[in-house]
Order: sequence, then C-alpha cells, then structure tokens
Amino acid sequence: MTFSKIQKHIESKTQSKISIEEGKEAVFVSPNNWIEIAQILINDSDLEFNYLMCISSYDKGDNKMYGVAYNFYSTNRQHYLEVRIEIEDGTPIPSIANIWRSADWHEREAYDMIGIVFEGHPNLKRILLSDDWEGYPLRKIFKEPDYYHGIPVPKDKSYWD
Amino acid sequence: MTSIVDSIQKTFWSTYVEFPFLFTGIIVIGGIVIFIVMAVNALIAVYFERKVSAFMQDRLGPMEVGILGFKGGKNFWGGIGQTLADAIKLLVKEDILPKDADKILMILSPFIIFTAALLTFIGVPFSQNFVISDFNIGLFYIVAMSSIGVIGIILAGWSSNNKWSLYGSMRAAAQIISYEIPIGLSLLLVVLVTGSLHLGDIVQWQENHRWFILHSPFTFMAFFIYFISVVAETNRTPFDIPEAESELVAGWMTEYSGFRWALFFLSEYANILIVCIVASIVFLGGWLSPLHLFNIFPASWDLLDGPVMGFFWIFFKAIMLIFVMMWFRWTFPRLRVDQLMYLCWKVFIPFALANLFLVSLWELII
Amino acid sequence: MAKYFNNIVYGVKSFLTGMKLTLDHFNNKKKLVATLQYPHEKWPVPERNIGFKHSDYNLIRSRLHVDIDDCIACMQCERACPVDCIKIDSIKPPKDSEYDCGMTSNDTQKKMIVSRFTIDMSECMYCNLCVYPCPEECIYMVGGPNGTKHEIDYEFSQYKRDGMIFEFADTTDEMIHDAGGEKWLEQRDAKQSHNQEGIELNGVVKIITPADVPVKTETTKKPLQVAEKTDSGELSIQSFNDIADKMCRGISKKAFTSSKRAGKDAVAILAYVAQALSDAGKMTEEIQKILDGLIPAEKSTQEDNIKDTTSDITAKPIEEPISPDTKEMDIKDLNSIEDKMTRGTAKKAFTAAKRSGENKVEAVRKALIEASLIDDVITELLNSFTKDDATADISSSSEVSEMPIEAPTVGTQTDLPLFEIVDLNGIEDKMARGMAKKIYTAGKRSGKTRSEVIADIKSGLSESGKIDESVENVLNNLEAGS
Amino acid sequence: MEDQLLDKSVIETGEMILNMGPQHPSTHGVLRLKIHTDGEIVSKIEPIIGYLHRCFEKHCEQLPYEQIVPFTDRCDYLASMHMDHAFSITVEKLLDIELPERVEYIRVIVAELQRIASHLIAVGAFGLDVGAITPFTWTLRDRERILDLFETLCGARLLYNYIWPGGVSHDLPPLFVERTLKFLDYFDPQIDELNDLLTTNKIFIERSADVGVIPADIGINFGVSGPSLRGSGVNFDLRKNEPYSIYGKFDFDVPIGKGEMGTVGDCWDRYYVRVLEMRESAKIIRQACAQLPAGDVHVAMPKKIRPDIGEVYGRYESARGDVGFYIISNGKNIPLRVKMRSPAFCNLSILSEISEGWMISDVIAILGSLDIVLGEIDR
Repeated sequence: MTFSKIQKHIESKTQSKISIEEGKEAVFVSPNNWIEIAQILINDSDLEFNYLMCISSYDKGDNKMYGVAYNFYSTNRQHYLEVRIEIEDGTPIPSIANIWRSADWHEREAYDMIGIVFEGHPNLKRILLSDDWEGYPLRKIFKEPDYYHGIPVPKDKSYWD
Repeated sequence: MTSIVDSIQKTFWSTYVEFPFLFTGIIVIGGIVIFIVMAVNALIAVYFERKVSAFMQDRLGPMEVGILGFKGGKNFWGGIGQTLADAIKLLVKEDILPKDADKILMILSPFIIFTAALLTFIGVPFSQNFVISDFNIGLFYIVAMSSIGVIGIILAGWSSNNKWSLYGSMRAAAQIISYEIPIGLSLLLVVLVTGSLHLGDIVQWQENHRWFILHSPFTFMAFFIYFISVVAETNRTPFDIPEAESELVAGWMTEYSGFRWALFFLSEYANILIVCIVASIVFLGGWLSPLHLFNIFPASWDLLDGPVMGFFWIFFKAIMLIFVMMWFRWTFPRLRVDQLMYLCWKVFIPFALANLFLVSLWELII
Repeated sequence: MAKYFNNIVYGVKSFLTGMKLTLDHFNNKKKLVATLQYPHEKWPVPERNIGFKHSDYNLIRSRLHVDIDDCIACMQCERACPVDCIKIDSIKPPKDSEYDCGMTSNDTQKKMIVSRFTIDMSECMYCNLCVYPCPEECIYMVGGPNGTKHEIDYEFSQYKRDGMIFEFADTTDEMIHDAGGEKWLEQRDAKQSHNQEGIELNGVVKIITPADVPVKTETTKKPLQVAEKTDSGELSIQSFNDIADKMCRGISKKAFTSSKRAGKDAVAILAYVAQALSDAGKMTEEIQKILDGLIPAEKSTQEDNIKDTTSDITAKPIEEPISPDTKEMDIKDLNSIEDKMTRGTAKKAFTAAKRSGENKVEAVRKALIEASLIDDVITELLNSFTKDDATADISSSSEVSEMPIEAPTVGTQTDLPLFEIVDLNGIEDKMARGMAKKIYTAGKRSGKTRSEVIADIKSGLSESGKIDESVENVLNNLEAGS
Repeated sequence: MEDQLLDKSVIETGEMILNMGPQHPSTHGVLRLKIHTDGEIVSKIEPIIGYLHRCFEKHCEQLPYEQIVPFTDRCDYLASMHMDHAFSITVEKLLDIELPERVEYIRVIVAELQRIASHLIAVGAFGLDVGAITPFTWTLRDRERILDLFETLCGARLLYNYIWPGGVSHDLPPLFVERTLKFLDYFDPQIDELNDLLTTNKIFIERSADVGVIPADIGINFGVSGPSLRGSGVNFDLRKNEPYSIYGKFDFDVPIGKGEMGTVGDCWDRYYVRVLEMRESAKIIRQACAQLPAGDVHVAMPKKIRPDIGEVYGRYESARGDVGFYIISNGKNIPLRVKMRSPAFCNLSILSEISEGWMISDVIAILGSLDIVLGEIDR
C-alpha cells in the first residue's frame, strides 16, 4: 500500500487523530495514542507491520524539542511506514518493547544518546555508554566535559599543534 | 628378564658399594634417563606438531629461529630452534601467582602431574630389556600411574581460583576418569589372551604368534577403541574440552605461566609418548620389526631385530601414532561435554565389552 | 538401533573424508603453502604476488608525502582531512616586498611560502581524501604508482609518538623573515615556550618544581611566606589548586591560560576567571573567596616585597630571588629584543629560571653574558625590572664593560671565512637540513665563526637526535674547509 | 575451618555468574556476556556492549558527507564496501541523482566480492568457535585473494574508502575483471573442500544442528535480518524483494535454511546459508563482469554534497543483514543527524532469548553462528 492509503487506513481504524506534514512521508502521532496506533500497526490484517527496522532519535537543534522516528516494514505486504513522535524534553514516550522486541535495545540506545524516556520499558538503562556517564552525548548542547569522574580529558593537541 | 635397575645391581654386586649409595645411584640414573627422554620428546614433538599443523593449514610454521645459525631446511622444515627458544623463554618468564589463589596447591599441582608422567615411564620399555625397572605387572602399573595425573589437574583448576580453570578441571576429571574404562577393557583383552601383565611377555607372545592388531577382528576394533580413548585421555582435539581455548580460555591452566606451565606441557607430551608406546607394544608388536609380518623375507633380514633395531622400531611405531593424533587434532572440531560422555558410555564401553566377550569366545573356539 | 549404527557409520565416513583432505594438504605443501615470509619477501614480490605488475596499482595507501617545493598552500588537503592530521601555516609576503616565492613544477607562480606543513601520521587513517583535491599533485602516498616520485615506505614505526609527526616545510627563519613573517615566528616561539612550561596541556598534572617544595614544607619563615605570596601573586596556574571542585578548577585553569595567552595582567585574568566560572554556573562563595584572596595577595606582596628588599637586601640571601620580581617579568617582555639569537637565549634562560624558581632577571642576564650577547638595550630592559636592585646594575654594567674586550678575542680565533648556507644542502634529511640552516642563520647573524657555527649545528642536531654519519661527514667537510 | 566448610552459608550453592569477555578468545571482539550458569547449563545470559563505542554518529554530525565515508568504513570492518555502499545509496536517495551504469556495475562487483570475503570470515570463525582450526586458516587464505583484488582496486586491504556518494573514487584498474574471474574459478572448488572438511563433518553437525533455533516469527519480531533470518526459513533478501541497485538485472536465488541436519533455523542452517550465499555471490559477479559496460565513472559525482532539507531512510543488504541509514539534513553540507541501524545490533539482541538452557559451548556456537561484528554494534 502507498503511504496515503496507509494513512487513510489508520485514520479509519482509530479515533485518535494523526497528523502529517507536507512533503514528509511520515505519520506524526502524539505519545498518548501511540500504543493504540502501534497495536493497529501490528495487528491489522491489511497493515501487519511486523518488522520494526529502526528507531532513530534526533535533536531538532532548538534545545527543546526532541523526536523519535520509527521505521516499520511489513515482510508479508512489503510496504513501509515511518511514524514520528516529537516531544518536549522530559515528556516520556510509551515503550513498545513488548510489542516489537527489537524496540528494546533501540529504545535503550535512544535513551542513552538523546535522553528520551520510554515509560514501561523493561530495563531502561544506558546501553552503549557506561552507566555512570553524565549527559546525553547526541544532544546539540552537549559539551565534552573537562573531567570524567576525576580523570582529566586531554583535549588540546598542543604537543604538536 | 633384565632392566636398567637389574643391570646396575649386577654390576655393583661384586664391588662392595653400600646399599644407600647404590639405591640413590639407581634412582638418580633412572630419573635422569627418564627426564632426558621426556625433555627431548617434548622438544621434538612440539616442533613436529607445529610443522604438521602449519602444513595442513597451508602455512609454514616456525621458520626463523635456528640452532647455532643453522635454521634447518630453507623452504619448509626451517626454524628447528623454535621450541628450544620457547623452552628457554618459558623458564625465564615471570611466574605469576594470582592474589586469591591457593598458593600451596597451585605450586604443588604441576609437580603432581609431572610426577605421574615420570613414574609411568619407569615401567615403559623403550626396547627389549631397555626399561628402567621391569615389573611383571607392568601394564597394570602403567594404567594405574597414568591416572594419577587427574588429581593434579583437579588441584590446579581448583587452586587457581578462576572460574574457567574450575570448569576445565571438572571437565577433565569427568573425561579422564570415564575414559579409563574403555582403555582398561581393551587392554584387558590382551591380558586375557596372553595371560600375562608383563609387557615383555606380551611382545614375546606376539613374536611367537602374530601382532595383536591382527589377532582377530575384535582386537582390531579394540585397538581403535584404545587409541581414540587415549586421545581423549591426553586431552587432545577432538576431545580437548578441558582446555577448549575457544570456550574456556585455557581451561585448567589458565592462570599458570612460566616454569609451571612448562611442566604441564612437558607431562602432556610425555603422556602422549607413553600411550603411543604402550599402544605399539601391546597391539603393534612392540620392538618387533614389521617385516616379520610377512614371511617372504630370507633369514638375513633378521639383523633388523635385536635391541638397537627394537629401539628404532618401537619409536617408529610410536611416532606414527603420534602423527595420527596430530592429524586428528588439526582436522576435527571439538565435541561437547555431553557428547563426549555419550561417546564414552554409549559407544566405546559397549563395544569394548562385546569385544571382551567375543575374544574370549574366539580363544575358546580356535 | 539402526539410527545408532547409521550415525556411527556416517561419522566414520565423514572423519575419513576430512582426514584425507588434510593429508592431501600435508603432502602437497609445495603447491599449497600460501605464506609470505614478511621480512624476507616484501609485498608486492614478483614471484609470489597475485600476478600484477607494480604499475597496475590504481593507487596505494601508505605514508603521506609532500613535495613541498610544489605546494602553493591552498589548504585544500587540510580542509579535506576528516581527522585534522594536516596542519599548514603559510605566510603571504606584503605587496610592496619583491620576495619571490618560487614556481611549482607546473609553472604556477607561488603566492605565499609555506612556513609549516605538518602531518601527524599517528592520526592519519589513510582515507586518501587529501590526495584528490590537491591542484599541484604535490601531496601523495608514497610507493605504488607514485614509486617514481618517492620509494614505498610503509614501515615507519616509531618508539615515540612524536616520531610519527612529519614536518615537510623547509623554509628557514631567514626566508620567513624576508617574506615578512616575524609575527608568525614570534607566535611559534611563544607557543613553543608555553609547551615547554607545560601549562597548556589541559588536565596534565604539573610537576612540582623545586620552587614550590619549600613553600609546601616550611611556611613559618617570613621571607618564604613572602616567596609563597609572590608565587601566587605571580598568578601561575597552580594558584588555582586550592579550588576544591575539580570542574571549577579545570574551568578556571582554562580561563587562566587563555587570558594569559591574551597577555592580560593579573587582575584582568582574575576577573576573566570569575566571569568564566559564573558562566559555567560553578561560582560559589568559597571560590569567590579564593579569587579575592589572590588579588590582594599580589598587591600586598608587591608592597612588602619592596619593604623587604629595601630593608635588608644583603642580609638575607634567601630572599634575594624574590626582590627583582616585584615588577612582574613576563616572557613576552623579552619579545622587545630584536636579535633573534639573543631573544631565544633569553627566553630559554627565563623559562629555565622560572622552572627552578630562581631569579629570572639574573638568570637571563647571566646567560646572555655567557653567550656574550648582552648589549646596552638589553641591560636597560633587564634593569627596568630591577630598578631598586643596585648590585645587579653594577654587576651587569661591569659585565657590559668587560664584554667588548672579550668579543674581539672570540673574533680573532676565526681562521676560515664563514661558509655559505647552500653548503648545508648536502644533508639529505629535510628536517635536519632545516634545523641546521636555522642554526646557521642564527649563528651568522650573531657573527659567529665557522667552527662555532658548526659546533652549534652539531649540538642542536644531536639534541634533536637528527644527527647521523652522513650529516657528520657533511659538517666535518665544511669544518675542514672543503 | 572444617566446620566452616560444612556451613551451608559459606559454601556457594546458587548459580554462578560467569563473565565472558570483554577479553575472551571467541566473543568476536570486545563483547561482554554476563552468563548465569548452573554447572554447564546457561540459565540467563545478558550481553553488555559498548566497549568499542567510537562516537560514529557524533562524528557524522560534525563532518561533511564526503568525509563521513571513511568512518562508515570503520563500522563494519569486515564488510567496509557494504557500509560505504549503504551510506552512499542513502545519500544519493537524499540528493536523488542518477548514477552511470558502469558505476552501478562496479559497485555490485565489489559489494559481492566483499560479501564473499565477509562470509568466509564468518564461516571460518564459526568453525573456530566449535574447535576446528584448519578451516579458519583456509578461509582466511581465500579471503586474502579477495583483499589482494581490493588492493589493486583502491590500494587498501581492509578499509577502502572506495564507494562514494555519487560514484566510486576511481575506475577499475586494468585486468581487474580478468583477475576477478580467475579468482572465482579458483574459489569454487575451495567451497567443496570446506564442505568436505567442516560442513558435513559428524562432530560439526552434532555441535551445530538443533542448537540455538530461531523460530521465524520471533526472529522477525526481534528484527533479526540477513543470513541469520534466512537461516530460519524466511525468504527475505533486499536484493530480491526490494532491489536497490541494479540487482534486479541479475539472476540469482536466495538460499534459505531448510533444516537438512536438524530443525529449521538452527546454527547449522545459519552457517550453511552463508556457504550457499558465497556461491550465489559468485554467480552475480560472473554476470556483472560479463555485462560490465564502458563509460565514465565520474559523471554524477557532485562537487559539494549539499542536500535539501529533509530526511531519508535507506536500506541495504549487507553481509550481516539489513543496514539502515537514517539521515536528517538541514540544508547544510553537514548532516543534522545520522542514525545507523546496524544489523548485528539486532541480531545480537536475540542471543539472550535463544541461548538459555544450552551449555556454555553452545552459547559460543550460537554467538559464532550469528556472526556479529562489534565495531558495527558499538559504532
């Protein structure tokens, strides 16, 4: 199915509104009705997006809004869908780790890198960085600290610069 | 029925050497002979193994280190000094004891394993009448002594206070103890036929009749059961689960280094030599020349017999068997623990028992 | 049961297949062994490679090399490098000067001279991105298709990281001077001296110098207290060590170094530090206290310095070091010295003195006198720091009076005329040649004799470990006058 | 002392926690597995990753598009060409530019060669994990031939920065096609040798068959992809289902696990799918070499890559599976965000699910059959 058909289909299935932006083939949903729509995506016989390819978290640059993009694929019907949730800093997003198990580590990575909180996640802790890391490195405002737990971080290359 | 010990005693019988001196002299001489055999065996076998593995893997193996500037062959068989250099490296290496290890046991266990190998050699003849001490229960003694080493292995694994070592030693214990049984059974069948535990008598029997591997189809099978079981007992691939380097880092010798690890190594290759010599004595006619299998040769060929040629023949056979062991190692994957036990208890032991029964029938009928 | 026996039969069969295979490999080793014995046979070797000629390489990844004579300092390679391992400094001669930067091999007129072209091969990731944009094709990876330009070199391992830093620019200070690059030279010297002091290496703990040790141990004696205060008043980086919080300390130290580089005086520096701290939101009252403690300390030290020095200067030799530092002597003050050689010596002496915490002015003066480089201007300069110190004045003047006497005696020893700079081109190693030329020009300006210059060159080269037989021979020939 | 030994509170009777890695012979890098074992039986297993984290995505946010390619090389260092290719087609999707035919063919040839090389490592390393050392050296020997080809191609043996957004860095060297075909003729019998030595070996089958079975639906739910997913019978290959480059033009079939030796989706199937895929790749290379058109490779290469504002998600069938790049561009020549969907990351996440109840040796085998590359997982 094409993107517009998929969007119509979802809208016909649910009361909760989904929005799209011009020129973007992505469905924007709000965290409140995300679980409901996710259930539709995987269970509906015409959609059956059984393959969650990727969860990409991103920082929109203005130190306030952060976003998550879910890329779905259906191995049976072979069509794509990109669902995006954009939230203010701190607002939690319901976790879909128990619907698509592959979301487990991807959500942990999103939390690790951008600091998006997924509520209902089995164990939401850092995955790539060490547990005692401070800050979320992929935020645009993240600055490399001078000291990591008392260990100085050598930054300048004055030994040859 | 002479042996090194007997000959020494005879020589010093007339001269009035006091017994303690004689005693210590005998022990020292015997020990020196055994140790020389073990060390030379390890040196040669390691080089041999590295070369065999390299050629089977389309590599060249050690090619650089030589002895006094002589590197050996230019194209393939170079680097003859490599194992010597490695031995020296091992001896001068720092000898690490983990902080939480059980120091005494950890220091003790390599010597237990080494002693087991050393004691086993006492009963192993290298040729006719060329044996440290000649028992009339030599076979039994060898089987008994060669199973002491497992104590050292368990101690080594436990005292290292390392989980990998513990796993390795537990696996080793289970494996070695269970593979004692098929070994014992297949040797028992030889004893059954010859009616003697004395290795000299066994070879004598083969000289009078024929090699044991050709005695009957069952002994033929028994030889293979014995050989594969000793491969398992010496912890070599495909049965090297105690030191499976891809699962347990180095198994029960993970925490060992330097001299003690060298002792492990020495005794490992000594065990290989022992089991191969025993196999060649018991099944392959020991120091008899294989040319006697076929009676087409004139009597002049008999000069291929005798103690010196016997020495050559027995080592020829043993080295062939060692090569087969290496060949196994560089060909096969590794078994899992339960599969190993399956092989032992559900394949080898039933077949060995059947062999025993059938051979005794064979003896009754024929 | 049948399955049981089938398993055994299948197993034995598969074992035999495998063993046959390995045995074949064991027997046909002559045909199958694929090893390349590295130190003896190097890649690509004609008989053992996969059958292609050396020239068939499309390109090669190995050490980067620059034909510096062709470089027009267009900076494209520096911009193209993803890991910033290339550093280029260039100097554009002013319009009026008719300095000729030379032509490249493609007959392009060079607009500027490359005063520095450094490649840190320990950071290079051999992505080859810097090679494509070069308009003059002067940066390339050696060997392979470039084998004609430069023989292959993929074994340049070193014991120290500095060995992986390759300097390709061979411009001498003389040329830079002629091209009007004094400013660049001064910056470079300042940077070098900073690195010598080691305070720029962020996070590196500073070695406790002898100057600090007595301060740490015995703070009861008054002159030593004064010494301590002056030390902190001098506002070196370890003045901030009493700040407890690590982050704050780091921030303040960074602010300190940056503002110091900007050449502000102590009070301004402290203000800057406070500003930086409050920006980072790390400002607390105790840090504020510490900073406040630093400013008056400096003022008071100046006062009671003056008191001490005026009261009993000759009595206590122990505080003799303190007295001249009343007017803060900075390394930048030495930049007013024209002669490069003198400036270098002075700066070296200054930094050494600063490390060992002894009197800087005296040390500088002594060093200059030893090097017989001192003249009235410098004496003036030095005395401007120690107006209140009479003895030093006298001594220096006496030195000055002696100096012209011994200078000609030095001059009279010269038997051979000074050789030309082109004679040094016999040295193959670029870096060694550059260094030798530097030393040569310096010596020439300071009117040294042939033997002295050669000795300087030798010592300088052996210091930097660049000296070898060939260089030795070249220098010896020069000394012999051939 | 004695009574202390008898004291149950002193003697550990619970499960043993075994730290496998980060330094372990067969964790394929610096993976750390926290294994709860009951004797030899694994009761719970917890992968801990991140020991090789190199801030790839942070680098991408500060580098122009051309300069990101060397870093994508470093992600999956066993299949660098695939990473370059995946990133490049994603950027081309963003720019939407048309590539000359020859570029596509060259890309397909090198990508399939790279697939063979990567699968050789995977197969050999799996053999090494179950204790067979000789096949590993043989596969490495053959991989060296491919690396030699790549060295003639772009000078580098491991991290080629060859495929660029908008083309390839330069044209094929002379005789490259001939050498490739010569290598393929040499290579086919090697696969038979490998089958004789390892694939059909009884011990190897005992070790790998019926071990670590991944059911198809669970695999899809976990996002497993590539040979690991095809091993469990799912006929899904991007080159067939969503032909991205010119893969539509070639005739090849997608091998899937049939469970000859055990159940569908066990380690042996995953292993054997890789072996068969090498033959398929050889097939593709032969066709591509036959149809290789002439032409210039630098036509479509943009001088400076400066895409419009927007985002794109590009997929690619790498040797490990389904590589995805999610790029957000804000109109500058530096991307705003680059997220890499690494296949081995998802493949590893299923390890704890399928390897519980097996022995430690089997965990090693399962790990080897998943064919992870830590450089790609930790990025």
